[in-house]
Amino acid sequence: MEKTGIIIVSHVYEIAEGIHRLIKEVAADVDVQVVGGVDIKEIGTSFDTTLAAINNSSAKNLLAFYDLGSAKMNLEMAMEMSDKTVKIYDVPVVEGSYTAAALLQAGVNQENIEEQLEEMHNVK
Amino acid sequence: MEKTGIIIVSHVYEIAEGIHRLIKEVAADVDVQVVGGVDIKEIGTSFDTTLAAINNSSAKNLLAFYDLGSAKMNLEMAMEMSDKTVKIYDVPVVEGSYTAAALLQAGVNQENIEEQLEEMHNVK
Amino acid sequence: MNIDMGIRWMELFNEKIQNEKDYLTQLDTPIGDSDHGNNMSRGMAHVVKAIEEQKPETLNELLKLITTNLLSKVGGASGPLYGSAFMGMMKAETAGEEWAKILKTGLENIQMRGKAEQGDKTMVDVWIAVVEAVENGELTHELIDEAVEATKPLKAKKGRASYVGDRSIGHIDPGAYSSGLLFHTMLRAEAE
Amino acid sequence: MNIDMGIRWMELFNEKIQNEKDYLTQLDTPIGDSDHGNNMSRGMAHVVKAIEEQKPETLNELLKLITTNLLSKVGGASGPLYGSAFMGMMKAETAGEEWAKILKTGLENIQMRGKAEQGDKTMVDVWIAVVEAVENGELTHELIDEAVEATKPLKAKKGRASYVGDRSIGHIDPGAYSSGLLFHTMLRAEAE
Ligand SMILES: Nc1ncnc2c1ncn2[C@@H]1O[C@H](COP(=O)(O)OP(=O)(O)O)[C@@H](O)[C@H]1O
Ligand SMILES: Nc1ncnc2c1ncn2[C@@H]1O[C@H](COP(=O)(O)OP(=O)(O)O)[C@@H](O)[C@H]1O
Ligand SMILES: [Mg+2]
Ligand SMILES: [Mg+2]
Ligand SMILES: [Mg+2]
Ligand SMILES: [Mg+2]
Repeated sequence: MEKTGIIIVSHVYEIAEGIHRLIKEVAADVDVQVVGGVDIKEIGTSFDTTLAAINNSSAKNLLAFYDLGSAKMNLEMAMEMSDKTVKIYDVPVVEGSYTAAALLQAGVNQENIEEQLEEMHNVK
Repeated sequence: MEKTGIIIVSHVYEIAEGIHRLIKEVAADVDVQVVGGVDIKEIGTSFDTTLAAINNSSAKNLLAFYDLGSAKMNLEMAMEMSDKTVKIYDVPVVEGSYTAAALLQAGVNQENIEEQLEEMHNVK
Repeated sequence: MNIDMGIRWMELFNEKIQNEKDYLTQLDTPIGDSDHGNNMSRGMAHVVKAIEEQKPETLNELLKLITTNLLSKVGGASGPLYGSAFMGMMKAETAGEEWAKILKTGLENIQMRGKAEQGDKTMVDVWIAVVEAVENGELTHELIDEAVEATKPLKAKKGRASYVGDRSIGHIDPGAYSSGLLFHTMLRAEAE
Repeated sequence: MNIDMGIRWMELFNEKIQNEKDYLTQLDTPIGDSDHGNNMSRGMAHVVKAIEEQKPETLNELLKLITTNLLSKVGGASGPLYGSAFMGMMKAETAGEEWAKILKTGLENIQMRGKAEQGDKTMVDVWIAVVEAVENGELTHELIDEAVEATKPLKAKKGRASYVGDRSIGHIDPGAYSSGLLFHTMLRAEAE
């Protein structure tokens, strides 16, 4: 099986860093890449930092989470430019990525993770 | 009409601070109180910092958001100890509090805000 | 139960928690966030420190002190849950209830706060078994161990462990284990 | 359109963006996050700087440079949207299409990326009106202003403005306004 990792794109530096800390507690062995803000101070997202995070992951297969719509657009563009498999989930950024990470750490496969995420769907 | 504010309780200091920054951008005039972590370093939540945040708000009526279940328990205990009206919403912490704040800033009343939040329900 | 016994109970419980801190954290790793040892250790260190500093003179004062310290210092779900338990116990003690009824009120408050039922693989499973045994005057160390062990085959329905669904099966619940320590040391304090 | 006209277009657009930065931010306040002025100002400052430094020699090189700078520097939703527009335009230019068709491809790419339809109160509303007018050789400053103004009574269905629902009614969409500036300056560059 291909290694699966997680990428999180938030508009705010602190949100991304905080989710990273929260997730690492329950998923120490999962590769989690985060991008937050245009930079440490400016709120927003950008295409190139998103692409860099995708490429930076040790995983070939990525589950992607985001906070607001424009982060999703950058994720979409970045995944079109990358040769990794990236799937974007329209679920709550904190709760969704936490759930996915906990399940990945527990060795659950992507299909079953998606079933769990499905219940969270329809919030975006 | 009573002044309505927002309180957000997260397990992580950075998540709380980050959401605060994100929200302030769209809701400069809304009183937003955040509590993140047991302290700046330790992940978790606690009853007394939650109660302090409720009391610290200039608003008498509060819409409350949280990330994981134990934060909700502390919110519940704190609201029982406070004489303010606090209502907890089981919606995504980032997306839900952002939506509520944007609507409060736009002058929308609580009932209509709840209709919007209702669509995000069922993720917790 | 009385004030001296109660203080001794907390000393013994604290000792156990500090000694088994790493094991509690280990239990909280496959099905949680690896902090139950730290959480309980931090909370109980504050409880014994507060006992030394404030020297409670009645059981009620002691229960109140335990409540406030666990609520503000534990940090995890176990904080508001143990806090609610001792708050309920304090109120039942104020009302002049017997110890069995006091413990039962503690359990009720845990369930009111956390909404867990028997079999949800939480501390509630241990509390239910213990309260029933105390009511019948049958509480033993073996019974406590069995109640803790019984959480192992269950699938978690509440708390962080519920996020991993089926993968929670086969592991002892950390909060059940720390509640086990609470009742083991209660028995010991009563016996001394 | 050619390379000199294109560079002039970007200089004029940048001037307008920097001059109207505060107004763009003001438009983004009641229905957004008050950053559209900053976003476009930052993005366009990088575009003109890159033009000076890299001295593009073909229209295609210019369109590519605009694309990459807007994508990485704008920061808001308008970044990937204008970025997608210019990326589409670049590809259509490579394919040897006419200017009207090039602009139309830009519009299609905005819609592919952002999923907005006509009437959703976004920059798309202005692009649709402009593309149609260019196809018919009827683009005027008045037509652009009307298309921008026409976003005012609409309820936003996409982007941050959609969060405030009905409260978005009665305000000009900031992205529609900045697209208006883009096309006003295009007309001017073509006229010079
Ligand atoms: N809703 C609940 N009802 C009862 N007990 C719960 C509930 N949620 C969690 N618990 C108990 O709390 C324990 C975890 O405590 P701890 O690790 O300190 O908190 P956290 O899960 O927030 O990190 C679990 O093992 C379980 O026994
Ligand atoms: N999905 C979309 N499709 C088309 N245009 C959009 C979309 N989302 C946002 N926009 C445009 O982007 C503008 C906002 O840009 P900006 O303020 O820079 O980004 P943000 O909203 O991320 O802060 C809106 O006024 C609107 O014209
Ligand atoms: Mg834990
Ligand atoms: Mg914890
Ligand atoms: Mg904006
Ligand atoms: Mg923005």
